[in-house]
Amino acid sequence: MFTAVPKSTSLFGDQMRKLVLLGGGALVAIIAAVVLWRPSSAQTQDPVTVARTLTAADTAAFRGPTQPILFRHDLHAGQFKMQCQYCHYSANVSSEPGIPSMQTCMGCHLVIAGTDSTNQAEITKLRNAWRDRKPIEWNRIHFLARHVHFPHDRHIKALGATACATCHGDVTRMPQVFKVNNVTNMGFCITCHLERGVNRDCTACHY
Amino acid sequence: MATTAHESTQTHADVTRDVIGTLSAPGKGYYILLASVSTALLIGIITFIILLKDGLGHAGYNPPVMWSVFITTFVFWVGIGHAGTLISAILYLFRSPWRTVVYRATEAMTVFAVMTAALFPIVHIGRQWIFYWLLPYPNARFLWPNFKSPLVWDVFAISTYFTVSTTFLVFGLIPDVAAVRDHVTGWRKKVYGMLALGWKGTDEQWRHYSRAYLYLAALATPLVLSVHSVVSWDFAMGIIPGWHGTIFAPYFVAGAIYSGVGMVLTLLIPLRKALKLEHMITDYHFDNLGKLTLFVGCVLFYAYGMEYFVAWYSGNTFEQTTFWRRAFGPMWWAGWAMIINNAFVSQLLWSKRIRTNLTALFVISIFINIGMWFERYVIIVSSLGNDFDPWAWGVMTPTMYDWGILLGSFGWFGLWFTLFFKHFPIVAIQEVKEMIPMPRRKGAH
Amino acid sequence: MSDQTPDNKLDRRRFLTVVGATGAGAAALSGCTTDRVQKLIPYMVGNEDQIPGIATYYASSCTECAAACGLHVRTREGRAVKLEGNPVHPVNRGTICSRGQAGLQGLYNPDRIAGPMARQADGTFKQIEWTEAITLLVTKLKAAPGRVAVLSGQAPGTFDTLLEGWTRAQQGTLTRWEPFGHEPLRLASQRVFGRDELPLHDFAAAKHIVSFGADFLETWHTPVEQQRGFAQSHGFTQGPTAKTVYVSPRMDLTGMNADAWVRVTPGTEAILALTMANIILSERNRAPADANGLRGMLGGYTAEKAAQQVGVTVDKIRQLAREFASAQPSLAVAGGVGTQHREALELCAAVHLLNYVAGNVGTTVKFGAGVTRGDGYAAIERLFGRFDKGEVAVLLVHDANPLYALPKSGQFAERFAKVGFKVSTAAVMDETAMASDLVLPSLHPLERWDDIRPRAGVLGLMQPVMEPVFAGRHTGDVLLQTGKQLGGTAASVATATDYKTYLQNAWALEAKRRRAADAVQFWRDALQRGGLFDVASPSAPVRLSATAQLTKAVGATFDGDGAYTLIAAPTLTMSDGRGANRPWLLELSDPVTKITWWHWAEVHPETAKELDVREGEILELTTPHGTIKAPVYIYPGIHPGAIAVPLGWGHTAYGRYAQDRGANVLDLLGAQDGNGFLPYQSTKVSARPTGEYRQVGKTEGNNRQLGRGIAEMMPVEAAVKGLSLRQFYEQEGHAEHEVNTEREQGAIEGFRESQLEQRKRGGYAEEHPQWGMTVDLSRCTGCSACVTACYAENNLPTVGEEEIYRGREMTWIRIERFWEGGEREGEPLEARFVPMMCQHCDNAPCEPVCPVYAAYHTVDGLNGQVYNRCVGTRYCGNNCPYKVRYFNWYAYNKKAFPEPLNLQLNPDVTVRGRGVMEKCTMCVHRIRGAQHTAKLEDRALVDGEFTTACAQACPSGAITFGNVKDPASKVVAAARSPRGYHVFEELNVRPAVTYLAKVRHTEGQS
Amino acid sequence: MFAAAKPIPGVLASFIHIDGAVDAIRGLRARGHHDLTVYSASPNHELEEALEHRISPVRLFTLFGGITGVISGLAMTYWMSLDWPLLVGGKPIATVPPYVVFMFELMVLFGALCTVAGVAILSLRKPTTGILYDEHFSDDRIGIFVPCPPDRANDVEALLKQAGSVEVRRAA
Repeated sequence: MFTAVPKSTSLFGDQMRKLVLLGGGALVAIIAAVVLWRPSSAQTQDPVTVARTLTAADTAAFRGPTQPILFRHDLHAGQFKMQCQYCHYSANVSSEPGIPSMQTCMGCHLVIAGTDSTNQAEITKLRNAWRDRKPIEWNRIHFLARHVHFPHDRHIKALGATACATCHGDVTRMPQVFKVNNVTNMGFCITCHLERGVNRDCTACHY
Repeated sequence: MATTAHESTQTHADVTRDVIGTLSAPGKGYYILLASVSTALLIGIITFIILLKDGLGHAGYNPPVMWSVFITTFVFWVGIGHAGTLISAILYLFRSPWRTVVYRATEAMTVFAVMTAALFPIVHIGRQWIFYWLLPYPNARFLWPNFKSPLVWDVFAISTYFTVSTTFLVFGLIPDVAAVRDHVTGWRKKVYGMLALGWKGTDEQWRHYSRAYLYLAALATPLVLSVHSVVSWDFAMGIIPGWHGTIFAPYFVAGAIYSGVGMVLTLLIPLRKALKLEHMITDYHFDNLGKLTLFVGCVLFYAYGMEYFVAWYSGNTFEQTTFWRRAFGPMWWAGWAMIINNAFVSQLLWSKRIRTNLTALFVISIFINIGMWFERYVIIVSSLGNDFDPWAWGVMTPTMYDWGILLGSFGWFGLWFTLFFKHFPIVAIQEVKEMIPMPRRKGAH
Repeated sequence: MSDQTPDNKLDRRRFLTVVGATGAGAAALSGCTTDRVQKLIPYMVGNEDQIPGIATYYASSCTECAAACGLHVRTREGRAVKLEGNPVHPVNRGTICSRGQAGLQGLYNPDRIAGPMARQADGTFKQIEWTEAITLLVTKLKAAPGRVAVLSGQAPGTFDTLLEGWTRAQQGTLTRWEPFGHEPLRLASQRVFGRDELPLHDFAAAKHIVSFGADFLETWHTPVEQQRGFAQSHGFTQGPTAKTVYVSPRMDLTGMNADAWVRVTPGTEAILALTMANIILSERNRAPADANGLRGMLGGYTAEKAAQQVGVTVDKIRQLAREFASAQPSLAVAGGVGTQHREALELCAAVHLLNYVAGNVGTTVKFGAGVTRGDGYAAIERLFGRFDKGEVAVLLVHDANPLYALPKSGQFAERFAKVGFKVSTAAVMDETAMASDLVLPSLHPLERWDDIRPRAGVLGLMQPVMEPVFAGRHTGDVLLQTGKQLGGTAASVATATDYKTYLQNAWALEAKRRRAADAVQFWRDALQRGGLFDVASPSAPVRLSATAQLTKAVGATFDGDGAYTLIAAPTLTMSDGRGANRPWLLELSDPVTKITWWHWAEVHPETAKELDVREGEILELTTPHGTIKAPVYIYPGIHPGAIAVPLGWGHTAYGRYAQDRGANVLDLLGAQDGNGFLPYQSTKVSARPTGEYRQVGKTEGNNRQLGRGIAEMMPVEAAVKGLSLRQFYEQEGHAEHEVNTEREQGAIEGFRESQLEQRKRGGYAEEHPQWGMTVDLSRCTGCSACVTACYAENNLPTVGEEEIYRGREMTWIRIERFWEGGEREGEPLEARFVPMMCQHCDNAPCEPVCPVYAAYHTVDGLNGQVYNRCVGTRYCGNNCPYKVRYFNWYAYNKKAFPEPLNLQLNPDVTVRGRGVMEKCTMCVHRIRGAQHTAKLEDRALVDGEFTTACAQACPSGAITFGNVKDPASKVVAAARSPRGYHVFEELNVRPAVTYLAKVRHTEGQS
Repeated sequence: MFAAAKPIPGVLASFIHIDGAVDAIRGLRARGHHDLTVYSASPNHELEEALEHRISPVRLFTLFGGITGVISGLAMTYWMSLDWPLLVGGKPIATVPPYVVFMFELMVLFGALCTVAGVAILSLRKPTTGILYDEHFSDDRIGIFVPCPPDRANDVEALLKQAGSVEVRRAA
């Protein structure tokens, strides 16, 4: 009439050691995380540099969203050394950077038709758009939530005219612009503000 | 050790048999119960989904009344929990003999009540999907919660209370689950075997176990008092006349225990019948529960009186207006519902005949539940409705959505409790045995 | 109905070009979310005076009422986002009223029609091409030489000249008409002084003001200008203020701001005025010599006789007269629409005489500005008479809505129908447009070139501040084009190809007349200034004319035999009804009754007992001319023998907001010409309780202060002595409402000092400005311009009537209207206004209770509210003693701004989404904006270089905002006033807003 | 997962009467059998006395947990308040009184969890696997397991029987 107990996970038995070690380890890890954790601040990795002339096939290789027209920042800003503010005309006078009107593009491209087939193809797109009075709908790359107010002018004044790269990366080496820093992430802003010891008041940006 | 008639008549074997008997296959009634609580829960869930979709506007909020039924129900459920821990922990420390039979039920009630309450802060906030911002977790914004806010105190108090009371319940269950394991067969044996965590009741195990249980009780005791104090500070820390009271902590704790005991009676009286535990849970226990109710009832009576006295004595026009309107303003009916149900009804319990008459006791317990819900409703809504700036005064009337959520909360609580008492010993086997002396060869020593 | 409502989709492409390059434009639509504009659409051609992210201001003129205030239109990314006052404009001096600001919602009104609409055979409207429409009009005109009529809203200026010429070219008749034309005043001026014009009144100079039912703070004449003047004379600086008496059966907003309200029997004001004139003339003769000729005529008007007729004691009448005469100069005004009864002409004449004998004419009452306000009701009668005779084949209705603004009993709709071909230029399908055959939607004043000459010496310009939102066409252009096509004289009138050139030609002449060296430069300057403003407003000397003798008063007669007199009351929000399709004005609680979104019937408490009705019970009001229903509002400020119903409600068309909203009180009025004007107060009315109820959507909770010292008041004597409130109360003997004793205060301060150090962490350790505000209750009239300004500036959503029932309005700044007295018979009824907004407390109770720091204290002393951090626990809302925190119970931002209303949203301010708390930010975006500019220019902020929207709009200049740390700032100076106090001071929350107690003449009220 | 540990040789006896069990324990201990395992359905002070147990050290875990809780409560709140200083209601940025709540709550929380952990850890010292057990011990019987080599099993059995054991069984 004696019967044996079914074997079972034994809290009050020798299975315990593992559990204790696991549990303890986890606890320590969590505490460590809480105290030490910080999001890694922005690291700009080297964008691909490509030849000035290229064929349509190459474009697939570029990072970042494909634009209706392959506008090459690496040529305009890089090799031709055009100032950012030439096109982004209000970046240093307003909170909004401003994107160039079609007129601005045509200002040059009435005469400049491009050196190789690919470039010509792209420029033709532009000219057609201008002819048909159809503004080009660019794909947006950098977003800020609408409850954030980021005055470009203030930052350019504080960091200098070449400061664009701090957030947007080195576009002079980007054939097609892609997001280098996650500017949508408040941590990105705060890290910079902390490093420079500047205003961290909430209503500096949120109102 | 104070013993009473029924214990000597029973042997350890009887206890095991009776209690484990309650886990036998359920009848039709049980399934009806299960169905009804599930329906209530479903209604609650649907209501919540609508609120989540459109916003809280559907509920009857009427600024300046920005808290109403949801917070009321939250406080109500937190309060319910307290009787459980009081009976299982505090009375344990006081070695009160009559608790043993009822404490398991009350403790289960505590855990489920807190589980219910814990849902409400989420239901209540405007942007439910980011409720976790109240927790101090590392985030991309480098932001931490505001530890000066009573609401964050609440988060910690409630979660601690939930964790500890759950631990307490589970810990107490282990030996009983082991007993169940040893008296069932087939797959259930396997399952309970798992849950028993290899408990065998050896001397060594008992040695640590009973000590640990003592310390858990010792920790739970101040906790139970603190939790409702913290909840009361949700209001007392506000400057609203009718909230800003120094007596709020004890006042709320008393109220909590009062409502808790009320709920214990509401649950225990039918349960005793359904599970045929008449010879275990006897008049003796209800008599004592009745006395407890009477006691906290009187404390509450005093607190009510004090509130009005202080309002009058302070000479503060805001306080005075608030309390005048609480009794004679647009919400007079709620105000009086609270005072009559709580302060006056409990006075009936002076009579032993009523204390031992289960029907009467049951009816009273229902009154208490309603009364205590209204207490919170009155404190929250009527105080907010007419505070400092008369121009902004307003009266809110609850809508279907408020009631839907309230109903759902009962469904949620009921579902857990119903499942519990059919699958786990509702009476603490080992503690009851502890009180029954074991047979001896030579006569008693 | 629906088949007739034109489909008005906003042309997507235009919308884009309007929105321009950045997301900011569309920011409008989203709340505290991170959802994104996926596309960036560039301008085709850059607009040199529009830099994205920077506001461009255009000067223009307001056309919401005939006063024609000057505007500064703030535009962002090519869309108008706010209307502000033009600081150099002589009429409004940089301030603006609610109606003026709501003009923006006329521009973006979702019910505007997208093109010409022609009535089809089946009676429905069909949208047609502009060319088509114009040819149609031309053919009709060609067919009807000499049988053309034009009904035009009254807007003197170049357009009017063109219109006149054009009409003459068709041998047609031009009728200029404005519902609130104040014809009685003009006719009286003609009779008494022989001048066919409205006088201008100098409220600022007046030392004593008596208004005989002229609501000069609401709709009468030039409200904003008058309010500014009133604030100067009646607002407290040091000396005694101008005592103001309001004589009328109804206490409207103007009456509430008066020191005394004389409740007269309806229709008897004229008797009182003449009696006063008589007393003055007989007692002290400071009057011009020729006034003596009046003695005989005035002799009959003795105080004793008047007392019975008017229902005021003899002493009271004498006192009124003497006070009026003794203060020099004083000012009496009359001619409000509310008291426009059959004796209105006599009343205005009597008041002219009163002013004359008191020697005010020429000093506070000035003639010579040539303000006419149209041809009057008589002209309308004539015009419709011609319809009856079938003399009119083609009718052009421009900027007028006769079928709404004229009493139904006049059969105007039927008579209108007799005209063969009716053309309307309404931009929204209003009642008249609905009855027309062709609708040629004109452009909104903010979309077009135009000018307006409200009076001599003021010539306001309008210019298109943005691309037209809808494809309307300037009626000026329509006239020119039709003229060209018609040929003959019409062609000779059309001297330019388009109206802009026409306008510029006109201005070139103006330049020549003014001997401007360079016409182009002259034009540019004018455009920048907003027009031409001659500093001195002209004043021609006047003498009594013989006809003055004709003036006599016996009390106005009323139609019907109802128990009560019907008062059709003009309200600040609806005015003549053109405000009825502006959500801002509908949600703006009426300054008098605090009711929103619906009309009402004002009933005196006694009358309510008599009728046994409660608030909200629907009364059926019947006059010989018609019947309407209106919910009861019990109002102590009305004569027991009268019932007042507001004008401007009950449109049967005019867009989704206005249509079928309430009933039109004009349906109760007779159309009989009160010789030269429409008598608005002309019938008796019988009231029958229907037993049905309709909750009135009022924003008031409890309208008594319960001695809580929210709106404090000081008698003028005490104020002149420079007493502080506490001193005043001590002097009075009865204790001020409970505040902490000196000792307690000391303890509190001490504790605070001890804590201050521990606050200096992070940014709080640095030096920052501390923003503060003062509100002078002696200047605040409760006009609510600040409220609308806040709606416009901070993207406040309108929530609608049902939500108002639940007290969920989102007014960051609200005007609380508390009653004092008036409970016992004979006890004067006093109204006090308190603009209540976030007090930005230093010890803000709302802050510590927020679990996530969404409510916190900024380094510069603001009470910050971070929407995107808010989780919506609403504890802050509960814990705010001022109850100025507002919660988004639903996604109001989705409902409140149907396209294109969303274009009005201010991109500088986040639009709040569902489930977050919001409140007054003291226009933190303006503060930050100013700080940005200052930093960019490496300079410090200058006091007064910017201010909050409410302070900017306030016509009385009651609100002062600034840095309280700067001892030189205006706000500090204002806060030093002994009248200064904080609401709920005893709570020790240390508000940043200081109120200055109201100052009143308390002695000898009636 | 659960490797069946090989049974420990010894004798298992089952008692109905408490005093019998107590006598047996006393007797066995007198004979040098100290490594007994006594099963019972509920804790029983008579058995504990007979076995001369010392008070369980589990309270040390409770103490440790409590103290950790208090310290971490204060540390967390204080550090987090200063990490991003935000002023609310004119109160000091970081201040103890409101943080007492957290010190208390965490004390209770950690205290309770450590106590349970303590029981688990302490139980490791005397594994129960491989020792004979009987289901009646969770009902109304007291069990005594005496580990002993087969040669000594006989007199142990005798002793147990003599103490009144209703059943005796050997494990080998």
